[in-house]
Amino acid sequence: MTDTVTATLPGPSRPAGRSRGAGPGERGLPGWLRWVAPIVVGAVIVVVWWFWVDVLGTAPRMLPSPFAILAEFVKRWPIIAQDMTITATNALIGLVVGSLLAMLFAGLAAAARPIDGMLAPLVAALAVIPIVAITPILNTMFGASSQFGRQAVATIAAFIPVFVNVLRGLRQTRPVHRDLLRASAASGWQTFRFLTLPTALPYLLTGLRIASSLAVIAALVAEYFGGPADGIGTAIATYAKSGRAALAWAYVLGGILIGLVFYLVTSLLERLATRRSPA
Amino acid sequence: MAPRGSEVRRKRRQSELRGWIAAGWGALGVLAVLALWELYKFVGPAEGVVIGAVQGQAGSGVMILPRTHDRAMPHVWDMVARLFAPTSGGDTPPLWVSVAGAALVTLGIAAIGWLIGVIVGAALGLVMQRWQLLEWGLLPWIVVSQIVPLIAFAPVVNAIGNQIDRGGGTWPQWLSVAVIASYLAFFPVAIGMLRGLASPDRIHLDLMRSYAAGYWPTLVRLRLPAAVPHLLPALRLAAANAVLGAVVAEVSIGMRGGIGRMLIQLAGQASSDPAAPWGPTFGSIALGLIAAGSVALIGLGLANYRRGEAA
Amino acid sequence: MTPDVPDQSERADAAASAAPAVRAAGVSKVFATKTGDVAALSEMDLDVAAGEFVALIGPSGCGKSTLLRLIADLDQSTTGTLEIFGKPARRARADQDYGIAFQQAGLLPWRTVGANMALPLELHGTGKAERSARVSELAELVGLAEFIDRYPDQLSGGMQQRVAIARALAARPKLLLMDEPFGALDEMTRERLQTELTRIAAETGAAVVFVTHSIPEAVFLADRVVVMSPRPGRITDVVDVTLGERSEALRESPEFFDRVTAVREALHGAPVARASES
Amino acid sequence: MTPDVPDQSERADAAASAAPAVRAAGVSKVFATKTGDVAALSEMDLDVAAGEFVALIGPSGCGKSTLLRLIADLDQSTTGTLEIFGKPARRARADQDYGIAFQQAGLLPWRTVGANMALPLELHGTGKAERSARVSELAELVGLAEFIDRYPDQLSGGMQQRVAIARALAARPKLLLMDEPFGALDEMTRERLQTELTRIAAETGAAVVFVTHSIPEAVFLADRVVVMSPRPGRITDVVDVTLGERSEALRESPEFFDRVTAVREALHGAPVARASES
Amino acid sequence: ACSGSPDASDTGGGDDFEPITSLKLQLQWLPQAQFAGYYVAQEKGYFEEEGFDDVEIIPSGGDIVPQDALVDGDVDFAIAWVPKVLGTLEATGVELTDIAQVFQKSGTLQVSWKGDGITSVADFEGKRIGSWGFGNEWEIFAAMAAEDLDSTTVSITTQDFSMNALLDRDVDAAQAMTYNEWAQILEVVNPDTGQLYQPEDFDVVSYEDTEGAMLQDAVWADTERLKNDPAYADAAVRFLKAITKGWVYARDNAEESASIVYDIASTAEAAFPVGPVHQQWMMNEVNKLIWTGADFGLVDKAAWDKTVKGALAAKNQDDLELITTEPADSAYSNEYIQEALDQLKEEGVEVSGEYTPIDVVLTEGGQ
Ligand SMILES: Nc1ncnc2c1ncn2[C@@H]1O[C@H](COP(=O)(O)OP(=O)(O)OP(=O)(O)O)[C@@H](O)[C@H]1O
Ligand SMILES: Nc1ncnc2c1ncn2[C@@H]1O[C@H](COP(=O)(O)OP(=O)(O)OP(=O)(O)O)[C@@H](O)[C@H]1O
Ligand SMILES: Cc1ncc(C[n+]2csc(CCO)c2C)c(N)n1
Ligand SMILES: [Mg+2]
Ligand SMILES: [Mg+2]
Repeated sequence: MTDTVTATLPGPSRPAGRSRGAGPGERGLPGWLRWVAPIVVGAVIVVVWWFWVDVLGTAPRMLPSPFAILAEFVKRWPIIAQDMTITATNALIGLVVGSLLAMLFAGLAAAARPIDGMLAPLVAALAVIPIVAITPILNTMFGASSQFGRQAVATIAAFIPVFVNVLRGLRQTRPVHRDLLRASAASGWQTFRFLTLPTALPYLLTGLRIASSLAVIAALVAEYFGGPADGIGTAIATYAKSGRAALAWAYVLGGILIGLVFYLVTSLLERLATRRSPA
Repeated sequence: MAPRGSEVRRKRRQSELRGWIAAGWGALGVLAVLALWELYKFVGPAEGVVIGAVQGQAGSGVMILPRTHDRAMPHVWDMVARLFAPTSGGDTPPLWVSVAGAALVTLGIAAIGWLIGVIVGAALGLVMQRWQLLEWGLLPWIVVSQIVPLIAFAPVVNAIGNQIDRGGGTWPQWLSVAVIASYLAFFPVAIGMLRGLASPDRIHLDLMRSYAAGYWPTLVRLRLPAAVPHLLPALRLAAANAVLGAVVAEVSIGMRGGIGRMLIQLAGQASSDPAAPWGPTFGSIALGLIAAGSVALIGLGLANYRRGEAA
Repeated sequence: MTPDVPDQSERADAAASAAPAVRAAGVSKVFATKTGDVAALSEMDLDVAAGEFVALIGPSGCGKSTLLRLIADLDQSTTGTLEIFGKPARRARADQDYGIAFQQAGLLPWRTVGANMALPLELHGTGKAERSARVSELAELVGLAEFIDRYPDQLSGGMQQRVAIARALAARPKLLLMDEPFGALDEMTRERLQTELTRIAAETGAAVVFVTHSIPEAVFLADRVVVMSPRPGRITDVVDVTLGERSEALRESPEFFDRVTAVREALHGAPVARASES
Repeated sequence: MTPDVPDQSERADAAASAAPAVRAAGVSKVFATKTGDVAALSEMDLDVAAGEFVALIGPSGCGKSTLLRLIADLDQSTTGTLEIFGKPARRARADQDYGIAFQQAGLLPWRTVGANMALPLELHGTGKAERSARVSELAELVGLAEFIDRYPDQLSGGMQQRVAIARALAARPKLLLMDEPFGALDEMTRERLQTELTRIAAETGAAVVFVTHSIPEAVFLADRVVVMSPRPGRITDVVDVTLGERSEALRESPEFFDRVTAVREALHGAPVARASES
Repeated sequence: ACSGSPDASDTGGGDDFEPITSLKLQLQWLPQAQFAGYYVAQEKGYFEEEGFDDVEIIPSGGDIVPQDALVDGDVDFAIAWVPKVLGTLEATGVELTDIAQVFQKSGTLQVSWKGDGITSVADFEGKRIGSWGFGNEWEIFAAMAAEDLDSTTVSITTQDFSMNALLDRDVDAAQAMTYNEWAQILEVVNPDTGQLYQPEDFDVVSYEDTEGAMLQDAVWADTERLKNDPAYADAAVRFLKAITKGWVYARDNAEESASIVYDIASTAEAAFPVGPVHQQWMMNEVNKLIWTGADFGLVDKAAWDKTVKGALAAKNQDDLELITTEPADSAYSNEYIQEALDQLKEEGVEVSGEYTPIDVVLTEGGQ
């Protein structure tokens, strides 16, 4: 169960599978298509969406036209930005704390099999707790008027992929490297610093990348189930339920933007770190 | 060569033993958490520890240690005892029976959601691997799709379902839940399929080409088998995601009968009956573990396709 | 793809036994890469007679693998014509005129030894009964009869390599293409497989194009050793070996060392600009 | 760990130059595995004099690597005593008396060529200035002066192997342990590195224990070729080479072929039961 | 043509339309005694008596908004709070009509600990106030706006489904419905006394006593359909007749009605409600909100105007308003309920009156 999260996106050690996997006749695609293709697909999505909502008019009312959303987003930017700050902060705190905890526990698990064995079912369980269930519990334990519950939910969400990946990364040191350090009479700490840590780094960053958008989603969804009446999630719920679909979706857009920023930043870090990972 | 039969048997016994040891440590881990819970509940302050609180300002300060009173942290034995008390007073069935029933309902829906997710995800993975242009065009949006909060569009799916239902088609509410669950489930499958199909070594692709094997024979005999090690974890993650998605969807669109609905229903009595909400909470965790675990069983049947993994 | 002899397959087939196994005329290959064009092969001419055993040797990066891949139609040449038994390479591939083996055995880990050997037959619709008969035959040939139901990870490197050779032979090709198939083996195993390969080649009467880095290996195996220059690959020398029957004793004979020295000198005579980089 | 000479390091250090580089007496190694014990080495006796170049050759699995790992204190022997310059192996490791290079270069991919070479020095607290001076020296020695700031993935296999050798030399060990360091290279590169290695060994005056599968390589490099039997490893023969100065011409000389033949025969004299399996 | 003309529904079978026999009613929350009248009508066969052979009562919870379900045509009638619907009407431009105002009074309380000094809306300033959000917060803002209080000084905490936020003092004053959350607090054991908390332990601000009071549970219908579809208008009257009978029965048989709802809700499908005693309390309190002496279900113009005024004045934490213009006249109509009441009176049903509260002794957990 625990290794599943890593499947979400390519692990660090694998070189891009594409160049080798390309089917015949697919090799010669010009590079600019890499950028143009997603833009075209995005445009198609928007046009279909717009056509469905504004032209056919058969879309459900809670799905407004993309242009209405955009207009609302621009118009209400000041309050959206305010709520984005709150949710983004919660997600960031969750991401940082969750990752630190995950690194700590993964370190312990890597150091001692028994700890690994003891943590395995707990991590597996943590990975399948619905936010609906955990948020009220955390709010009661830590106070419903602080952002703590949301931050804790984001922490849990971020913890899982980072833990799984770091634990895996800590186990990836290659025998030849371990022998090398031992032959150089390196101390335990030196081995950790010179070998174990750098080996695990790309895995950590893969975990971070997966964790980043999960933390945002978790922080946002947690707002649905209690806590201070602020943030993206609260606003989405409030306005979706009062018939202001466009405003609600403008907030959704805000949430997507936070998630994208988190994802892109961590992807960039990951790319930097995987450049020199062991082949 | 040593007699193979005994070797195999010994190996099996060994792995069984290792399984038991792992299970033992796991049980110890769970027990440790329960013990810690009770220990902290015993020594910790009822109102928790707050730093930086401003007098007379509710909710100020940062709580660094949680509250330990019974509403925040019920005793483990109270939670267990509550499972055997009537769900809702009177002669309603014991809580655990209701939880199990609700969990089964959700499991069934999640299974359908998983299936939809697997089909859609596998299809996306296939076409993205086949045509690079599609990968470039679709993959970023597939990633973005997962950043859209489920609860934002769950009502949209529900409304579309109702539209269809009214328009003469049949669209039961659980189908909306399944579709929403599949939204979380398809993602790992699409990615796993894409990576998996692209994972064969160059040498194997060359080999198939040297046999003048076209796309389909190559797919069936090489790419799909080679994708198995990528697909299995993806399918397991998809199962866990399908359950999480189904629970949230049930809550969001107000479907009755499942564990999601039970979660919010019993959360309503968290003040006066604090042990009650833990029943469906444990139920939903068990549900996720069962879902992921049963998919892991598929892996046993495909053991031959994972021979490459060890190497 | 060669432009000439486009679709005269019947005639070509009839002429196959007469035609050379491989005829490369003025074959060049240029790879377009991000950092510019790489000329891998330049104006290669090579004929391999039916049943002949030719070894290709040359410094790393000189285009040996490239040439083999062109023959196998795994890549297209930039210029020149390439004929396999008188047909275009593409057609030869479709007709399964050749079998190929690479440096790594490249077995499919999820298939048993037998199923791996049978793969080419399976892909071409050979019936089940016929397949299993052929597999027994092949397994016998490479000395793995007891291992048919094992999986590749239960075999040693040498055994895996033998499975790969059996697989290359499965469709009874008249041409075997081998790209450093023994590169990953230890010397002793390697020598054994070399002896086996000469036996098999003789038995089946197939022509062989064999890429290697090892001079003794080339000399031991081949009727002719083709020595190539560094990039862009060109043939600089052809050493005729003609040592008669391959036996263990041969490896210690003075004629053997003579040929080894001849190939060494042919190799070093070529400018070693490229090798100094690797 | 050897039980005798437990803590007489000062005396041992003083005697180091006099003591043989390696002295193995009655060394055995049994691996306890899930499926039973595996005797990898049995009652090995071997002396390597200071400055001597010894090649170890033998069929796969005969315990060559195991012996090297015992010498390097990467594993503990089951019985027997092992002394490096008169000290226990463990102490020799702590004192960095040897440098080691493996079949794979084993460079740390996140470190530049220079940083990889400097790793042993860094681990033992050598100052920055001294480190960089030594790195320049080493890079010069292995012909990679221009590549100090590159990363391993930007180097060819041969260049990486040279970095690994430089790293093994970094702490100026009097003993070099090399486990098939050229196994993955092509023949031409391999020959070049062989020539370089003999030069470097001569320049630094280090003793070398060199594991290889290639008979010509063993003969070309070593003063003595130690031939081992299949598992459990035992020394079956020692071929003295003493061919004088290593040059390219040597490789084509009759004496060279003589020694090659001698080693071949010594190897094949050993029962080949194990090899037939691989 | 007849635009809900009273005569059309006389016999349940006019000449120019086929009478509707199957209906869907959307509730705004989980099955509980708050909706007793509808369940009683179903249980006692009142719907059949009015010519419906299939009435489906659909509970809500989660993100399903009753007025949206009604607009989308998923259901025929919906129970929803007036201010929430007014917001939707203005935001989306659709038309819905309040055809029966079931609850005549607001049941919302703001509960605080005795001694904290929050005894009136004026005391909210600078405090942390709990609300469920999602439209339940408008009475707070309306009440404050009416007293010219600065609502931006109030920080709102979204309450979850329990009352823990108050019990743990995470909020200074928590929102509670007289019939539900208020009872939940009183079903909790006070650790200091070992007894249940008592009403004296708390200060309670009842919005009914403030200018912020807004109309709550009402039956909403599709305005367009009422106008253009005589069958629908006819069904509306018959439907109102049935539920009036249901509520009348609940008034006269509170305990039995509570247990009817409890039994219906106590199935796995409906997902269990809070225990039987809690339902009795709820039944009792809900009856108090319905039976104010006036006829059942008539929209009181004054109360309506007060609601509209509050909705116009209130601004939320994002400084957005609920509505900016008066709702259309079609937003409520007494025409249908009046017709239903008239017919019922003819049939001898007592459709007005006071409610005599029963005695409910709360137990721990309401079980
Ligand atoms: N797909 C490719 N794209 C670009 N350059 C290539 C490609 N394949 C081969 N080359 C280049 O063509 C040249 C010849 O490569 P080839 O693999 O044929 O050499 P080789 O003789 O087989 O070398 P080795 O002995 O190392 O296997 C090399 O310089 C190589 O870098
Ligand atoms: N850690 C280990 N556990 C169990 N058996 C081992 C271990 N290491 C080596 N062996 C066994 O000991 C024997 C000697 O191994 P070793 O690696 O020393 O052989 P080698 O001579 O280096 O072979 P090669 O030429 O293939 O490298 C082999 O049979 C091997 O299977
Ligand atoms: C998500 C959510 N919405 C509303 C309520 C509060 N609530 C429960 S019953 C009731 C009366 C109206 O039906 C109200 C307002 C809640 N606790 N959670
Ligand atoms: Mg090659
Ligand atoms: Mg070895």
